[in-house]
Amino acid sequence: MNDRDELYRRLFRTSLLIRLVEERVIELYPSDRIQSPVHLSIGQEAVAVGVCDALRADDLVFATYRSHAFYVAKGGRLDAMFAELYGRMGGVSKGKAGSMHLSAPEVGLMGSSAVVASTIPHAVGAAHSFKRRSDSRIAIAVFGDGATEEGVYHECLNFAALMKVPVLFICEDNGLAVHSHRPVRQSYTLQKHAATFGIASRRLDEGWDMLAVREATMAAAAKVRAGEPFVLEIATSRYKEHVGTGEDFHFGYRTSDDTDAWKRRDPLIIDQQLVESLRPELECEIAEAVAFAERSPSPGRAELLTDII
Amino acid sequence: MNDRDELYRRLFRTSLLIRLVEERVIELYPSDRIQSPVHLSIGQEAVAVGVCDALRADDLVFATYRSHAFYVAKGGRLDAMFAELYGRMGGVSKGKAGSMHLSAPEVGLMGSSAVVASTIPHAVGAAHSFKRRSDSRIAIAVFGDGATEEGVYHECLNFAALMKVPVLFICEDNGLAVHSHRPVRQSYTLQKHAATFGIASRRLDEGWDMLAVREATMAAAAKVRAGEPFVLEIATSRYKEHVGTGEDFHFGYRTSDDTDAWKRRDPLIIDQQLVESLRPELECEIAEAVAFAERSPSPGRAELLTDII
Amino acid sequence: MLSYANALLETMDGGLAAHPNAFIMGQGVDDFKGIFGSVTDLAKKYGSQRVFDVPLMEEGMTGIAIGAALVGDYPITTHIRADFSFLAMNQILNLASKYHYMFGGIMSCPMLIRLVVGRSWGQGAQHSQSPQATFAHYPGLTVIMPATSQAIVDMYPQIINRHRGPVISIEHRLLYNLDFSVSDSGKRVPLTSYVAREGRDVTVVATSVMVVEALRAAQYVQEKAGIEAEIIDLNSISHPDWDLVAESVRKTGRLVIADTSWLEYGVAAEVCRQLVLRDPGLLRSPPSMLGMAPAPCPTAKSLEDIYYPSQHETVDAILTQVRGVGHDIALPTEKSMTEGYRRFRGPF
Amino acid sequence: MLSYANALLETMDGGLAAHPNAFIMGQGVDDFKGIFGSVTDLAKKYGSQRVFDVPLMEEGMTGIAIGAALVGDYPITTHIRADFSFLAMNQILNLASKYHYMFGGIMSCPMLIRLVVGRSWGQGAQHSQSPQATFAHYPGLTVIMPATSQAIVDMYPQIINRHRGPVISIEHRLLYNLDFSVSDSGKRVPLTSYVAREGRDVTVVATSVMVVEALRAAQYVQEKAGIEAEIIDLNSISHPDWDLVAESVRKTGRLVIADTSWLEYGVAAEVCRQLVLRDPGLLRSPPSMLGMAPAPCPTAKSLEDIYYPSQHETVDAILTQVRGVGHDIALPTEKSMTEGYRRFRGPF
Ligand SMILES: Cc1ncc(C[n+]2csc(CCOP(=O)(O)OP(=O)(O)O)c2C)c(N)n1
Ligand SMILES: Cc1ncc(C[n+]2csc(CCOP(=O)(O)OP(=O)(O)O)c2C)c(N)n1
Ligand SMILES: [Mg+2]
Ligand SMILES: [Mg+2]
Repeated sequence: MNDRDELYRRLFRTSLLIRLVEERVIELYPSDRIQSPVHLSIGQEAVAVGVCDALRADDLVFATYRSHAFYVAKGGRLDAMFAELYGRMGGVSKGKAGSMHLSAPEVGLMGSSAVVASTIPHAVGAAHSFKRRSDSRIAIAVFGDGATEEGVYHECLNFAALMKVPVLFICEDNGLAVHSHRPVRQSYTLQKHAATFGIASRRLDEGWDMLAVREATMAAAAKVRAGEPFVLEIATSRYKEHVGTGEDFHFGYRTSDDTDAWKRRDPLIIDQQLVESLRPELECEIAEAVAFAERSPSPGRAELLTDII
Repeated sequence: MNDRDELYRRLFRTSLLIRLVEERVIELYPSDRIQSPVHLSIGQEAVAVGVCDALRADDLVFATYRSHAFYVAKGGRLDAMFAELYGRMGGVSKGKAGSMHLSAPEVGLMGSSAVVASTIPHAVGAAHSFKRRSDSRIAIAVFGDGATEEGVYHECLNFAALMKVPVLFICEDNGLAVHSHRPVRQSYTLQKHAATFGIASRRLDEGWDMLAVREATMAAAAKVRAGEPFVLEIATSRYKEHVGTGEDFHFGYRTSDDTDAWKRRDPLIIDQQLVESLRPELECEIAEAVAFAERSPSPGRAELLTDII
Repeated sequence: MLSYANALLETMDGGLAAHPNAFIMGQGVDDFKGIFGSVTDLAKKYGSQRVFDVPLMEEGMTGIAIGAALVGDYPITTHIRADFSFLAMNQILNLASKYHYMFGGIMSCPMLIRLVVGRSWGQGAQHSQSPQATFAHYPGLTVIMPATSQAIVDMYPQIINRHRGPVISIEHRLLYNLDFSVSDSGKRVPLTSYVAREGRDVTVVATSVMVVEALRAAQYVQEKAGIEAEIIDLNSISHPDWDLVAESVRKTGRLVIADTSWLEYGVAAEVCRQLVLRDPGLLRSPPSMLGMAPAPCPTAKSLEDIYYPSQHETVDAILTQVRGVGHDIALPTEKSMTEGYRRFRGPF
Repeated sequence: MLSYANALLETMDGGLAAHPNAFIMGQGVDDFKGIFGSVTDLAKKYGSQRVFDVPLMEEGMTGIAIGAALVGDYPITTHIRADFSFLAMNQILNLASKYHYMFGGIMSCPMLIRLVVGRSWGQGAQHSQSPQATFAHYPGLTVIMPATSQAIVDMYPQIINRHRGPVISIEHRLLYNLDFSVSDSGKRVPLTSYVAREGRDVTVVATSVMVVEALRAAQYVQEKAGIEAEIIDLNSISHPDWDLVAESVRKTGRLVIADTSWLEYGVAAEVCRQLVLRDPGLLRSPPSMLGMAPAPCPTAKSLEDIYYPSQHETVDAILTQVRGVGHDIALPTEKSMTEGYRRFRGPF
């Protein structure tokens, strides 16, 4: 196996892990063991995997409520994740965070927020600190296409450009904000918009392609590490409903055509052989994580008022 | 006297009126009869005058704390203005508003806010209503260069472009936000930025030239009335300190060179003959307004809790 | 019987029908979920000029609403979680609430801002806040918390038809699916407080979903202990009928306050202030107070259940007020208030 | 003697000197006005990496501060008027206040947000707000209102050195130019309340500039009527020493509350809640309450003067508590509190 194959296999493995994790979430959901809203990344895995693989392990990612994929891709522990989704003491945040607020600071996932666009300035601030401290790390703001409509995005681009902040803006463009399509929400394109601030950018249409995402991110990250912000927009596709575990084509706001076209290129669907060869091992990992979550106790009254200040 | 001369004289007269009004404010200030912060437009008069003269009388302007000039240019009553600055019952708002919040809805000045950028969405909202009601009026958002840094400006441009809102964005670019120069605050230029939203724009460097401002505004307003937002950025120069009635060159953050260059082109300085021919009449108007203010009673306890809801 | 969601839909529909200048804007107002059913299909009925989706732009949207109101339109905006209104705080507190007074009465911003409070099924810290006290602190705003379909049917048309200032209505997500009987009497309750249940033994001042909870608890204590709780639905948070509250407390001498937010600097605090202002002797003993625990809202079910006051605790508070600590009346078996809404699992 | 502005400058300087990771950002922090003298020349001393101007971007700046805090820096941000912090409300309430708890203790945002409250000389509705109650309602925030140079010297180093969460410090513009004696004892008052003056006849619970006002009034009533007012500087709004307040009221039986904001849903309300929670019998009669009139702040001097509680009224409130309505002690001639600060005419 050559390097390229090995790389592909590694990325594929992580992508598949994410998909299987979320499929497990779907299976578990009707049992009410995960009692919280879940925003699945099924269809979007390649973005998280390609991006995180291109980063240094100690670079920091700031994410959104749709954060399972980035959590896993950045190397977060699976057992702590399932326990978190279950709302258990073994969870990353003892169950206080849940699906919308995964984090794994030990591997550089610095929080996820359920308020759209709200972690973008955090990445800018962290990166700005790195620069001030001559720390070679960079920070990555991950957000959806809808997040760019919020005023704070504009403020952040301006600041990052002015101060030459080593921050990488990653837009996961699934074309949707809940049920609203991008053209009814945006009169701009991200690249031209970034250019007005003097920020270099790239759009990658092949967001299903983990290797392409990885390469684009490596190139972008290199520029960022050299001392410039960068906007990388990656097209992707959300197979499931905005929140929850079902499909939503029957509601009429979109048809399955969009996702079907995507699925035809989705390695996790096309490359069934590789899927099947990896599946047993990954399912075993997941089963262990789920078992850990099941065993983990629920937080008790003592936790209610701890860690407030 | 031909049309052009007459037009020039009209614009000049209003500009001079504004300057004399503000110079009167400067004279009065040490007497403590105007007990509130004042943000003078001395040096910037041509913008307000050129813009307002180009509008229809029933078009609506939404302004900022630096609003004396737009108040006068739009046709607000002078006596009600001085009474307002004095905090008297005869004021536009019975003294509750003061210098930072002039308005004159009867002539289309729909409020001024002391929070930077905060009336920009008001203009968009009013214009959007006009469009919905097939009302041929347009709305004008007046703001400083600093205001464009606030996220809400981005939100407003996007919305205005998406919905084809008949709003005219007027940026009074005096190059300063309090004591901060534009380059340390902005990594973008307004025109390129507007273009990313598909919004047409123009920058006018000759902001001292009332006729040029008027023409640029007429052209812009025509486009807006036809159903498109437009950004018109007009360079100008603030002769006085940010707030207050003094000069501030001795503080070192700027030199008088910037304003000196401007003053050499300022019609109100160059055309002393016209100034002197108009002055007596205008000073008489102002004296009457001041006398009105002096006579006007202060609001009493009965006003304290009226008009809250 | 009319569900809370349908009461909203009816009054939104009625508002648009009666007022050509009324319009609704918010994220997703024209989608199939229709803000939890409260505006479903209105975009189809009234067109995209009157009911329209907006980008993510809470501050901008609120300012746009103000601008529309200033030229005579009646804007209705929505936030599917009250927490998102914090992005619009500048326009709400610095502009909308001030415009009428600041301009000496010559400007008005009649408008309705609808906020939905999230609770249960792991909404977590950022989808669960209930900012009534925050808004009610600022003069110029009218802040209401309709607790029933009747409250909506009574208040919304009146607000849209006649109220000249900005109104913040805080609706509770858990109420949306509940059915209430509604009388069509055409009576118009002013935007203030009212007695939701009469009683002589103890006064319960409650807001929003806690009114429903208090009514359940009142029924229980009546059946088990013959205690008659008087329940006051505060309803208006900015302009409650404090005399009504004080009279009730004067009668009963005992008080339970049940609010949907934190107690600290919250509704419970203002209730106490109003009472001691009138007469510190009104209360025979310290009141009981029910609200969110003094922490951000945890996501885990086990914590969420104890984070909010349960039916158990509501009943216990009433019993303790009347019979004292250590009363020996059995508490209801359902521990968590959310048990009463067991089926709530989204849609969000 | 140390002016409030100089106390701020000293502690800002000390914070930067002691902590290589501390930095200050805000609009105009590096200009010649230096946030009313509180950071003057620090940009020169520490360089533009440590003290820097930012564009107009309150929400963005606050988020940037959070990001810096998350990676171990100590950010200090400034707002020359508290009103502008409403543009950053989302980052403050939804993010900063929640991060530690929401992530189960593994994230921390130690940071200091400095807000300056404007008053007098026609600040008007949008430059005069004092949002302590708004912030203190939200768990996770520490909200303080230093009333003297001593409070700053005692608290700021402790906050910057040791406090692990976000702190909102609400400074009052009228205090900036006042001189206070400061003891260099090295004693560290915890972030809570303390007795600013002992007395047996009436308790005055005050915040910020109202502490200074209350001290003036206490002196007056002592001289004119031999009344000894006990004054409690609440100091911490989020974590006051309520037992201290209750003990004082138990001793005096009479209460005046003097706050810088509106009474409704404000500090006065929470004081009342805490007292009735402990014992409704603590108060012999209704307390007197001083705060802003329930309206946006008017600009006209004649209205502004009656909008805020005057020294006249503060004295009257104390006398009325002790001697009853209709006491016949002469009130001070200076009617308006702002007379005491007659020289305040900017700089803004
Ligand atoms: C400030 C804010 N406004 C509204 C919402 C409700 N909301 C949740 S997700 C979402 C859409 C976001 O779209 P996008 O940024 O593209 O992310 P995606 O969900 O597609 O990954 C909205 C409007 C929110 N969470 N926060
Ligand atoms: C939201 C907000 N932030 C900060 C301020 C303080 N402030 C008042 S004027 C000003 C500068 C605004 O500059 P610009 O928009 O260019 O207007 P100019 O004063 O130059 O006319 C600032 C920062 C404010 N009033 N509002
Ligand atoms: Mg999206
Ligand atoms: Mg400017």
